[in-house]
Amino acid sequence: MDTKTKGRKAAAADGDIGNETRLELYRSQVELRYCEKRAYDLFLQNLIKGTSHLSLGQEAIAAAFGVAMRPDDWTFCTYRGHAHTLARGASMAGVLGELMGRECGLLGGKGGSMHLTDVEHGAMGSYAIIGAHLPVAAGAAWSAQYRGSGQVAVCFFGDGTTNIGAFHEALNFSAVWSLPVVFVCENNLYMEYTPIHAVTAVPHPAADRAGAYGLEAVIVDGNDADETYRVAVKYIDRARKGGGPALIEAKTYRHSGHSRADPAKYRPEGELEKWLERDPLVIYRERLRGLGFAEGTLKDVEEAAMRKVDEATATAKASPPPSVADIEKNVWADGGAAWRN
Amino acid sequence: MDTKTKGRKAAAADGDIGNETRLELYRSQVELRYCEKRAYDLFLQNLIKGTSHLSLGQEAIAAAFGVAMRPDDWTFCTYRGHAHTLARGASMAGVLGELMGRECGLLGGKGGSMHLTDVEHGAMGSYAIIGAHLPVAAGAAWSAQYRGSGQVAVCFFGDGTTNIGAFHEALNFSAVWSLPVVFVCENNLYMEYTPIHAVTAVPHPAADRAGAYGLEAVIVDGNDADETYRVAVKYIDRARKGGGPALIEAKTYRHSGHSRADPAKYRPEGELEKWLERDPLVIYRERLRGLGFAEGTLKDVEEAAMRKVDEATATAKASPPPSVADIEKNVWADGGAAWRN
Amino acid sequence: MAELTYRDAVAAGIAQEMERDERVVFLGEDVAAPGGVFKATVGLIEKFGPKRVRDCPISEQAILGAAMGAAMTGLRPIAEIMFSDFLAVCWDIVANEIAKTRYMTNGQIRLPLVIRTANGGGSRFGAQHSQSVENWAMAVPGIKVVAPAFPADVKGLLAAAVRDPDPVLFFEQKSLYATKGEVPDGEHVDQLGKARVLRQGKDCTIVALALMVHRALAAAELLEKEHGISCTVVDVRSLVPLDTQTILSEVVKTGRLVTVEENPRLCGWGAEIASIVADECFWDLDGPIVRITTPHVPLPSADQLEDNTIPSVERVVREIREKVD
Amino acid sequence: MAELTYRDAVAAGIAQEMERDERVVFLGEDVAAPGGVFKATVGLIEKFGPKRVRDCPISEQAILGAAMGAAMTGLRPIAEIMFSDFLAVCWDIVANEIAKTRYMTNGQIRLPLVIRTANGGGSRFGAQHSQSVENWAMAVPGIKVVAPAFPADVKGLLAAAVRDPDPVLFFEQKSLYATKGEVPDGEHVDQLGKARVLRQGKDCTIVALALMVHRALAAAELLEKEHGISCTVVDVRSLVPLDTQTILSEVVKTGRLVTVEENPRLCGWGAEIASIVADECFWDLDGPIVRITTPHVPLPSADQLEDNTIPSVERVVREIREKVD
Ligand SMILES: Cc1ncc(C[n+]2csc(CCOP(=O)(O)OP(=O)(O)O)c2C)c(N)n1
Ligand SMILES: Cc1ncc(C[n+]2csc(CCOP(=O)(O)OP(=O)(O)O)c2C)c(N)n1
Ligand SMILES: [Mg+2]
Ligand SMILES: [Mg+2]
Repeated sequence: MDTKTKGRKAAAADGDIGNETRLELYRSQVELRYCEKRAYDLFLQNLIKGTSHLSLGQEAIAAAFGVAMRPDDWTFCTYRGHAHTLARGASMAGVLGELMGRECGLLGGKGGSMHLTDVEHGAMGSYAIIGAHLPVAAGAAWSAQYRGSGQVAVCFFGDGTTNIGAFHEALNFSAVWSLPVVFVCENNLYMEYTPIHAVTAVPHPAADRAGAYGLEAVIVDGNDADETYRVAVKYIDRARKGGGPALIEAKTYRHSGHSRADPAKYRPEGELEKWLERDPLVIYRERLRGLGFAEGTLKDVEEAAMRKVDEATATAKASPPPSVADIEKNVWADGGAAWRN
Repeated sequence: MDTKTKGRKAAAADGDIGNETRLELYRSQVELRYCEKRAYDLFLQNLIKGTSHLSLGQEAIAAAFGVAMRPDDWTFCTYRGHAHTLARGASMAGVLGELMGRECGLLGGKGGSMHLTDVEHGAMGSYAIIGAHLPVAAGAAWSAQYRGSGQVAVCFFGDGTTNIGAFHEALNFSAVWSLPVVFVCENNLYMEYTPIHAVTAVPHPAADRAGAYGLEAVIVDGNDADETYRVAVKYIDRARKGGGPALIEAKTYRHSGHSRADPAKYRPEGELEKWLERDPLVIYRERLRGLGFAEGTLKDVEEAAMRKVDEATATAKASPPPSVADIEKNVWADGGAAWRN
Repeated sequence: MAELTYRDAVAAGIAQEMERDERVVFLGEDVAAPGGVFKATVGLIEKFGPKRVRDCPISEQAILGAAMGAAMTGLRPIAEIMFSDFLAVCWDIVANEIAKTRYMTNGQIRLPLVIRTANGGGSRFGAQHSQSVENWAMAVPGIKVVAPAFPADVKGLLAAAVRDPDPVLFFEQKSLYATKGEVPDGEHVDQLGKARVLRQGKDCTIVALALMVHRALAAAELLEKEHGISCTVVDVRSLVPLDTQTILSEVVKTGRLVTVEENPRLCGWGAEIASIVADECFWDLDGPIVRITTPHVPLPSADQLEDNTIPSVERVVREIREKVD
Repeated sequence: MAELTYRDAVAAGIAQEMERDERVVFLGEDVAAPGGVFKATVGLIEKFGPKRVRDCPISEQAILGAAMGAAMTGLRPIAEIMFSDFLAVCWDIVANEIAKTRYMTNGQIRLPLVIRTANGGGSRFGAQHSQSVENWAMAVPGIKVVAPAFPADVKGLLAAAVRDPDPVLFFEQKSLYATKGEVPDGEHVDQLGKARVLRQGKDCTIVALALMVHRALAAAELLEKEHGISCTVVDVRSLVPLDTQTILSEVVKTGRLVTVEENPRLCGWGAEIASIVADECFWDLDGPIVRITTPHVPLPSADQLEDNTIPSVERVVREIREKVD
């Protein structure tokens, strides 16, 4: 199923999602999960240096939006952006290669895990300073509006991000200009190690702020790919038609720590276990089985995903480190880094 | 009436405001008005260089809070801060002297019209970068809370300020820490020359955002000193007792342009005239007359205010320019500016 | 050649580029209907309409973020930050996002955008509305930095900045807005990264920027006439890229370097140039390198204080007489 | 003398000051219950309780604004900005408010506060989590700037910063957190504004800061042993106030200056020192001033790239061998 079709399907998915889309949602979630798990293994083997922020447990959101978006729509995401970047169709070897600091990395090793970008697939960057990419997404949406291209910008961020100034500025700006941008807050209950409720004046950090920008409050179960997909289609479509921005709060949970260094000991006992019961992949697999999808069909998807991850891993491992000569490349559009003549 | 009494009166003013307080409110408004007008005349005489932002038409708010606050409470305000600073009891010669760049200026000529400060009277600074002082006011409130001093920080700003990031951060921060700070948005319908509705997603730029911080929406007629005074007393008192922050939107209008350079041609025809009918001083004078205040009493207030302004003007005019040696003073607490040994 | 003010040259430069390229859009606070607080963009809304010339809320992060997002998706925005001091409220978007994104994405994202801003002192506005912060920008890899001194350069360098494929921070000195100068008729596009030698001398090379260029020129005249000291004056014009060729070759000719900077002393652009000269022209120098800067203090507001803080013509004359002979 | 890590010296310094002064409070993101993302503040919440050690929302402007408001009303806050790169999101509070308020109010407001932040590269975090931005701070009048290289200095200078009546920006190099060193037992308070000569040589004076001090020392050792070049190494420790006396007198002794800076080249603190030396020690210099810096690029992430971008021991050795003899 090529991405063009995806877009058209999505727009039509007001009622029943349809089995083809369902399988696509499952495939995407499985790929994101397997790839993140592989990233974790590669850490343990010390093949990934630096930091890394996994989305284990949050895959349904990236998958749902990935399937719902038109190929020429734009994604803006955070340092926790492996899933969102992959969900747009970025090369898995490019992602793993970047995490490993290899030449084949999406960014040639220059950016690292926090800055995954694949412009060709509409993944317009991962931003590691909290809040910064919200206004940038608004700007892309402005460009779509200006050119009448019908493109939509989708911007992912966490619950903790709702307390920084740039969030406020971007939301007001987008609302006033009626920009085609969908802001998606993935509320996983924590900023880094601090529970979001301890630092936020309202229970729903995004939804309870929507009214401040004249927007409706939208809350969705971010562990349910179908529900999230429906919401994604609805608000992307609305934005595309000139209906302006949306602010969606997707409730979810990260299974691992904030980043590589974090054992997540701050979680109350039983919390993880409770959420593991609501693992989006488990839920979705059961649902598909209930809807009559054959065990073999799902197994095929899973095996294909695993092969893809294995191949990507092999490619990335085989790739050399980037050349030292690259250091002074690509500061400027002329390809160089010269600041003097 | 000394400032100590003021404080106690204010706290008790839940029901009737009382004639003494009313007269105080009138006196304050008249002084603020006359002083601002004098500042304008001094411009025209080219005795004030640089810029200046008058609060003509907005005096009721500064006066109401000035009367309602305890002497040890703190005021934080903007470049449009002459009235707020005077309303705390700062020397008028100090204010006019600062505008004129004289030695007797509150800041010895270092700050200028946009940075009036009088720590002795709790006027903790005028800030000229939009939004910056909201978190600072929160910090003062934190210090009061920490020390259990019962002090309250009052922070004034304009409608346009509600769209900048620092507004959002300060409001959330203050709400989460339940700080004794009262944020007062003076909605005078314009940022500089742009109508606030053209750049804001909601009709009430402050009140419609209160919910985003778990606060109640409070709107008050900022041209009515009594109404504003009642609201001031209520929320200052609540903050003092540990009830946390408030966000108040006071509706008002500036009679002159944004700053010295602005002829305010962007106003729709008739708008100024409509608001002049609601001039806070005219309203208040009529009300006092209706309540039985003698014409002579009010005249006395007015004449005393004019004398005060005249004396302050004379003092400021007689003051020399600051000494050039001051340039390298007071960067550091040791009184100097040395960055090397 | 028409005579234009520095202020009008801004609008002329923007208009020239908006006319030739639909992708050029302009946004900022009070820039459209009001024509800008310095009246530097008067007439643009009438000419290009509210779709291309847009007033914004007081949201500098949103303004520059929007410019960035638009630039990466095919537009060529010009964003105004009213006073350069306000760059501090959106410094993350400038220094961490706009400047770094091309490099971090290994060239995938390009950001052809211009940030215009009113820089510098002289208007008695006080320390939060008068700073010279071109050195803040120069310190950040990934953004070009331009600061014109004359109306012709305003128009020509602004046009060049708009056509440049990289982000450019364009500093307009606010005390210069009312000054006048000849500007070439018709399309005028200059080149980034070229300094200009305004005057040749034998004793000393004065390197200056923006408002300080005017003071350096006046000082050089006085030094020549009244004290027999003959100075070269170089207008740097562009800090990034920096025309080290011109600067170094002019220093070599006179054997002395004096920088005249409006910024507070520490880490000013003059320090950078001094360090380059002290390395690469060491053997050509006949005496110490002198930096004339604002003392390292926030800028005071009162006229008497402000005038004695920013380097004046008299101070330049005095310091050169004392230190260069 | 106990051996402490650079990381533990942070907590020790804060604890020492919190114990002796009730007015000292500490706030930041993930600093209290979690003990900081670099684990540099572990144990403080247990010792001083949640009233004095506070976790904040992701609101850097609010954090520093709160510190400022608290400082002007009698507290002595220590605020953490997790990574120095994030200073960009609250740069207005640092550069326009905290740094300028004392001066603008002619001394009415004093701001005894400390901003601690993890600075610098070496952790493969990429360009938005690895910058060395002490030169950003140095460029702003009104704020003191400290950057220790050793655990003892971390504790002693942090204590001095807390007791200082002026605002201090305290840069901790994040690659040094795990390093160990002797720290004096009992109360330890150092003095701001004093450089330290770590090694005396005859041929060349190397001036370095933070992580680069360690590399300069290692390079000096190699240069001495393997190439017969004898170097003085000065640890600047404090950029504002700057101990020019020590620096100038050490440069005079060797006749050569080499700065080793982790920051990208343009407008680094080394440029400032170079410009001072090129003015005040001109006649004492025996050869060009050399600056060794990170090339003027955002910092790349991959280990191979990062290691070859930040000045290494080998590069310091190589450049000194080539340029100083
Ligand atoms: C301006 C800024 N402040 C702090 C950080 C450090 N930081 C990185 S991730 C993070 C927590 C973000 O929480 P949230 O938005 O909920 O996203 P999540 O990590 O849960 O996906 C913090 C504080 C940062 N990157 N940028
Ligand atoms: C960060 C920042 N952006 C822009 C400005 C320029 N500016 C000064 S006053 C002002 C309008 C403020 O409007 P509002 O908050 O409504 O206050 P008012 O002037 O109406 O009292 C603007 C945009 C500034 N000082 N700071
Ligand atoms: Mg989160
Ligand atoms: Mg207003």
